[in-house]
Amino acid sequence: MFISEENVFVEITENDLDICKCMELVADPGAGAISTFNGVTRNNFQGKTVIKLDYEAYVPMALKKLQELAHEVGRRWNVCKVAVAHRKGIVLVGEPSVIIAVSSAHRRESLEAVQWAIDELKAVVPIWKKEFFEDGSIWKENEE
Amino acid sequence: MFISEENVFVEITENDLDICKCMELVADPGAGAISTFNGVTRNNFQGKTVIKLDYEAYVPMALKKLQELAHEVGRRWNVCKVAVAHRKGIVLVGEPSVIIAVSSAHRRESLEAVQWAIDELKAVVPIWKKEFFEDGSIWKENEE
Amino acid sequence: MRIKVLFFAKSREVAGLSEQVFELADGGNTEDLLHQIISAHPGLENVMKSCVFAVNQEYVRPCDKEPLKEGDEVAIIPPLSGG
Amino acid sequence: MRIKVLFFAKSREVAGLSEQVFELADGGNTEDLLHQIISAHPGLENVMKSCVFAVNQEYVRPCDKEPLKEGDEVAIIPPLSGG
Repeated sequence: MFISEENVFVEITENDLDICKCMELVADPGAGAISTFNGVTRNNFQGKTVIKLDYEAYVPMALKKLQELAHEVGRRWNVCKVAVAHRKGIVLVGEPSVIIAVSSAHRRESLEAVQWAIDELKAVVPIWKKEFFEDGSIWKENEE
Repeated sequence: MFISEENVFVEITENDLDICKCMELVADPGAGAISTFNGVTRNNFQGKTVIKLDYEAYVPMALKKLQELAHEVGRRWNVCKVAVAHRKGIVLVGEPSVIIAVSSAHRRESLEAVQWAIDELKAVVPIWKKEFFEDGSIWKENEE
Repeated sequence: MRIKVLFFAKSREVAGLSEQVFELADGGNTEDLLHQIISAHPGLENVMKSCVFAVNQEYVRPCDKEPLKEGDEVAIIPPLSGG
Repeated sequence: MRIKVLFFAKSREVAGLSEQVFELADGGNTEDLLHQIISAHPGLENVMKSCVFAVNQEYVRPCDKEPLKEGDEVAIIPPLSGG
């Protein structure tokens, strides 16, 4: 369930994320471009085989930070709408854990905004993932 | 119908483009990121109200250039898969005319590749759009 | 030699057709073809200033005097507006 | 004053609980709270080196000695790994 205010939509959910839903949310007759970033669970990390990831969130603060982040996109770029959805709980290989969608009149803004947004999300939103390797599991810090 | 070779999928079609289809095509267990760019019909251009766009393509050459472009992405960035779909014919406001999807292990490559790919597409793929304004129609050159 | 010419976008609108075969003397090149196209469709003179050719699906500027051969397909390519 | 402390990720695993109320003398700050948390959960000493606090959902470094008040919610925030 997305929290929506003006042109910002944010969500943290246990359910599968839906790219089409995010695209619909940011659709705008004045938009000529919609860029999206989808973080998906990869089957390997540092040479070890990953089976699944388990995401934990400090939900109230994470939602607040997602909204702040989405509003900041609107301040930095001339965009139409911003949607950010993040998964909680188990995310299997190939499934999306985060989807960021940004619409804008011209392509440059949405392409740049999406790039900034995922970097900012990883830096400020209180969410953690636990990687389940074939040989046991560890918490992973954001070395990226 | 996509033409596929190794990790490259290209399509020029009269049918609606499907973001989910493109996402499925570039899905890869080794991919941690999927970035997409969607060009959609905007309701205005230079202050005039646009009703629809009509796309024309030199199809055989356009497909060839799309494949070349997608392979070039693979040469320039460490990506998993690339899908590019372009519409032919009438595209109404809000509908996508082009979708580019790129998957990669880490986000940087797919985000940069998608940006390069749409710029390259506009420069080399023999496709033209005719803008139907409320007050009559003109061909539009790529001033962007 | 026979050269198949394809007209796209603006050039098709002005010429009023999408395909036409031109007869070119052997040893002819893209510039010769350009002149023949304009003499057949005077309205294209202006349009062609912003067009290039695609000879067998490879871009060529007419003024490059690229040699042509029997059966070549040459497309008139107005400025692109895809994406 | 009572401070509600939330444990996340690594800190929850080491402490073995996700929430605990700490009693802090009036005028206490985030550094005082840090010491109480570590004395209650010695295993956290190392973990806390790479953690920050979120006081009422705003990031604070414990060493900033941010003053606390009755009913504040303080979350232990290990290095993030969202996205």
